[in-house]
Amino acid sequence: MESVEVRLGAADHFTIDELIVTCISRQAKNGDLMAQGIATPLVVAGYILAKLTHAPDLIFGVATGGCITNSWAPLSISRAEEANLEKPLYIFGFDEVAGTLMFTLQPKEFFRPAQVDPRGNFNNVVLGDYYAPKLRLPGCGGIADVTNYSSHVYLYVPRHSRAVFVERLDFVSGVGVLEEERRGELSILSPGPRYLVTNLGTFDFEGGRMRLLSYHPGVSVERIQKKTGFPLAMAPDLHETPPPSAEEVRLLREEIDPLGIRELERLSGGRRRAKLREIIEREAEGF
Amino acid sequence: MESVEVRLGAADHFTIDELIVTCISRQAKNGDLMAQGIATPLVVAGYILAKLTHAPDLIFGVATGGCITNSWAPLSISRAEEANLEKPLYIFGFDEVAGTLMFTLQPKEFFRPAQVDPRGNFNNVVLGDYYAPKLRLPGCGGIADVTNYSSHVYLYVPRHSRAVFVERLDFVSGVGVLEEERRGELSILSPGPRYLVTNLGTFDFEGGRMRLLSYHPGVSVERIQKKTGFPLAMAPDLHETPPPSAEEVRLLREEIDPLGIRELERLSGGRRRAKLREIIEREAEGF
Amino acid sequence: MSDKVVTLSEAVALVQPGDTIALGGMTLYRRPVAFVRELIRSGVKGLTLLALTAGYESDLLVGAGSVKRVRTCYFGLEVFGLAPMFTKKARDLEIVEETEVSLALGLRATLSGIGFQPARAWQGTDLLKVRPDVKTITCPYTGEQYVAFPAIKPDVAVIHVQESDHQGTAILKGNLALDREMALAAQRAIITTERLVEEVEGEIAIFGPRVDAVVLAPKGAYPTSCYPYYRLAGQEILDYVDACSGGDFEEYLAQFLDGKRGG
Amino acid sequence: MSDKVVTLSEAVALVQPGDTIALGGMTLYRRPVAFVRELIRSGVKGLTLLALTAGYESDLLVGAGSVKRVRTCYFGLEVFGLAPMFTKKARDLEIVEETEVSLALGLRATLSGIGFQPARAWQGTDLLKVRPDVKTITCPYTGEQYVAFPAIKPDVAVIHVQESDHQGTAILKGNLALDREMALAAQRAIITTERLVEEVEGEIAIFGPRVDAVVLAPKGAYPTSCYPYYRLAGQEILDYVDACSGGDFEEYLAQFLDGKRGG
Repeated sequence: MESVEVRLGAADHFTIDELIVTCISRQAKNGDLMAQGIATPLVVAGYILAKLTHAPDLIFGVATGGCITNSWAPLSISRAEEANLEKPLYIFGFDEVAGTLMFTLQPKEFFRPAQVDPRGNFNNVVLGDYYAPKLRLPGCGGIADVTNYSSHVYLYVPRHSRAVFVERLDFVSGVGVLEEERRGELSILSPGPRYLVTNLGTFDFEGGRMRLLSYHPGVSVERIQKKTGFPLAMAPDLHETPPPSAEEVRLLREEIDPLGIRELERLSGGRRRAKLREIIEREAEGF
Repeated sequence: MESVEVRLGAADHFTIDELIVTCISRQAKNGDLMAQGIATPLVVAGYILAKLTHAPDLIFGVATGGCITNSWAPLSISRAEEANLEKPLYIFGFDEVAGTLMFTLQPKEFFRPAQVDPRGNFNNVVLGDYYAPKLRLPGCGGIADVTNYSSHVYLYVPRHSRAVFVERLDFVSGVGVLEEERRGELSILSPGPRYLVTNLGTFDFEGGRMRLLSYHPGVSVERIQKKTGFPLAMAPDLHETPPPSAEEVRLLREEIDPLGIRELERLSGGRRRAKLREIIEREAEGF
Repeated sequence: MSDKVVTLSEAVALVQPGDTIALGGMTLYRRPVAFVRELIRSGVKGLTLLALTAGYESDLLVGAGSVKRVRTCYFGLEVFGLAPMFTKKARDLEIVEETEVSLALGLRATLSGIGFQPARAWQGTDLLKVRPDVKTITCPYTGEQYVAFPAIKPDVAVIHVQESDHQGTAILKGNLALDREMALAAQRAIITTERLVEEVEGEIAIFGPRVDAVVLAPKGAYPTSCYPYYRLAGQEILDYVDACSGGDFEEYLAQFLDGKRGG
Repeated sequence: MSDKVVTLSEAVALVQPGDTIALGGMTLYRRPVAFVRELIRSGVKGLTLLALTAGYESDLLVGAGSVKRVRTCYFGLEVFGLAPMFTKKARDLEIVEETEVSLALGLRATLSGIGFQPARAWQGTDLLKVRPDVKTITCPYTGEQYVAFPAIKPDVAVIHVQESDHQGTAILKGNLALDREMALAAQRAIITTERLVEEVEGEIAIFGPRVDAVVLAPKGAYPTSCYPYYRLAGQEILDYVDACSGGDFEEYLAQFLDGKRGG
């Protein structure tokens, strides 16, 4: 039903960023508490899109500023903190967040892993050998804290590749679907990640193996498998990902993210720095 | 030196309540954080007296209202909460107080025990057998939590008697000076209570035995010993307790406690209820 | 979102016989007195009463025979003296000895999703003797022995607040006590409120999504205080103490249940 | 009371070689940048850098060679990408892997006066493999295994605040991070402040009696933000990233130390 309705008003043109944002948005149910980590513009855009469409009572737990809020402002690099702190419902310290609130409130959160294995375990710490890394990553924040108990772990990967989806992680910092035989020895409550969206399709980890739920418009199943470093399971009702509606695309472009900050997550190196400079200059002009 | 100065301006007339308050006041040093439990008007009066005399920068951690404040108001039964909350420095929950703040800030606190043993252990839980008590007391609040580690435990006993000072407690809920031989088995950091003031004299627990430091004016050492259920040690410089100054008595009567709420702690039964009714009626008249 | 506003009696129906019921506020400050009146009327029995400090309303509950077990670190009327019915019935009650730490950390253990919280508390006292259910634990770093305070999970929490919206998102003005923790740790959370608003102003203390019922109860804490709306009504507390001293608890209770006393 | 206001260089003198130094704020928000400038100038080496999340100022410290060991759960520049000098020098640094829980509960253990705090965290990950110093503990009630996070005791904490009085009693506006805990857990606490006032307005976050030095440092967090006084200066962060990408860290550092950059 939902996909039919969406298709009736589907956008003629949308970017892959906009499709990812839409997929993120659709995972939020009205009244949910959604956690925002740092440097995740696609996620922030997705949450706001949900609030402006099907989930008006969405509440946000935000790291930038450190508060819970139900208000929003257009995506910004230099003004994110003040937007969050303008009308907070609750200002928290990380003692409280890490100590009790994350377990008690169990927010939904989208994490962006650097590597994912077939069971949905993931890595944000290091590429290569831990003690002599090819690339040291920033670290896992609170991922290793919550993914062992949370029922609301979601993943997104803006650049789907065999470097991300690997048979064996270099380091496990996020917990996937636990093997039955390990349940006895470990006090893990989480069922593993609920959902994964990439630039190629959407997935889950039902049965303990990454499974393709839908392929994005114009993307073949073969291409997705080829870009994944291990065999994928296929959902019985495998289908094309419903595109964003025209209204969703309009909201994103005109109201939620007029500066195009969401695009940063798919850029790297010089192109990313150039886009950053452009955004910052426009923000400095008071956009 | 101090006692000489005090004597020069000593009050001609003072009550025993006023002397106890003055003794409490003298234990506060400028800049100290002083904790106020519930139903302790003598202590509140003592802290305010210190602030108005030698310790202007005193800070109060108060249970009634649940905050830290450096302001004060005259003693009141119906208005204590609003006086504390009028200008709080910090509003705390008891999760924070009991979990971290009490250990970290180590406030000075005066407790009022129902029973005290020679080593300064004390009881606020029950008189008689625990499971078939002669009198069930309200309970120990946080006394059993902090007295095992705090270096700033102070005691006061408004009615010194052999029923209070007993060789053996009916129940230990406050920790005194630990026996050397128990140090190994228990993780106790506190040196035991620093000081005790009663309506007869002042004491410490130096060397692990209750010791008379000073006898109040008009009270003989013999009377104090007779009212104590075990032999007292005597301080080498045993002396008369310096009386309050005329200014201290004036502050108490005119500014700190014009309604005489401090007297309640030495009354019981019908006399206490009559005094309470008088105070409440005067408060209702807007005094 | 769903409107959770119900009547007092609908809210009381969330309490089952034998439940552990946590009452917010402290001793004589912001206690859910109106709720307690309706709770006694409902005739529910065998309750475990959980409170940071228990006062007037708890003494009425005990006197009315609703309570089987008490878990608090202080049960009394502060400057008004001992809680008369608790003192009288103490031998017949099951008293689970608690302190500020055991209550605060017991709730925190639940909020952290684990079975205990360690603390430097209780050692050197007789509390462990009368709480044989409470275990000690050895620190893997210092080798010291700490007390491992067990998780506390109330069935119901009842918090009287100054302002709530229709979903139970509420603020507290001063005097937080253990109310935020009780509301989050309980299976069912009930908010009684002085004012019902569309949107609360100020920092929230109670998360609406975790609340089951909201009751508009102006003066719902009286004769205990509800800062800054009204003060502790010392006269009424004193009348209660006097009634009990004269052996007239049952008469006071009847008047209380009729709304002629304490509300 | 004693006036604790000193110069930046007097405050920096409280840092000894080899100290564990905790920096307040988060990544690019309210970081003690002015203090870090003076710290690098002082030439002190062998520091253990402790931060909830480490950003611009931490990357400068690492690039300048002041840091031997890093304890944080995130070291990067958020939307600006990897922290260039941390990324470059990672193999030569001793990295003590931390998470939000291990940092928050490690500080809490110190504030509680005990050796550890238990949590449902890290299990199922490789973190325990690279932190063999971290022990597990069995819950005496549930039999479950939890991680026992060891106490963290910084030698020095440096917190940049919006307003402080002369004794270090200070407020924080939003974004509490782990600043209150760092200031209380550290042996020595240093406050750098946008404004020095006789008496702070609002709820205090830092207890003056526990503070050792107060430094007036307007724009002391720039180019990181100090809400609500100034925003994150993205241009400057980007210039830093560009400089490092072009191999010009040393030149940027020289300009930074001269006050021509980042302040």
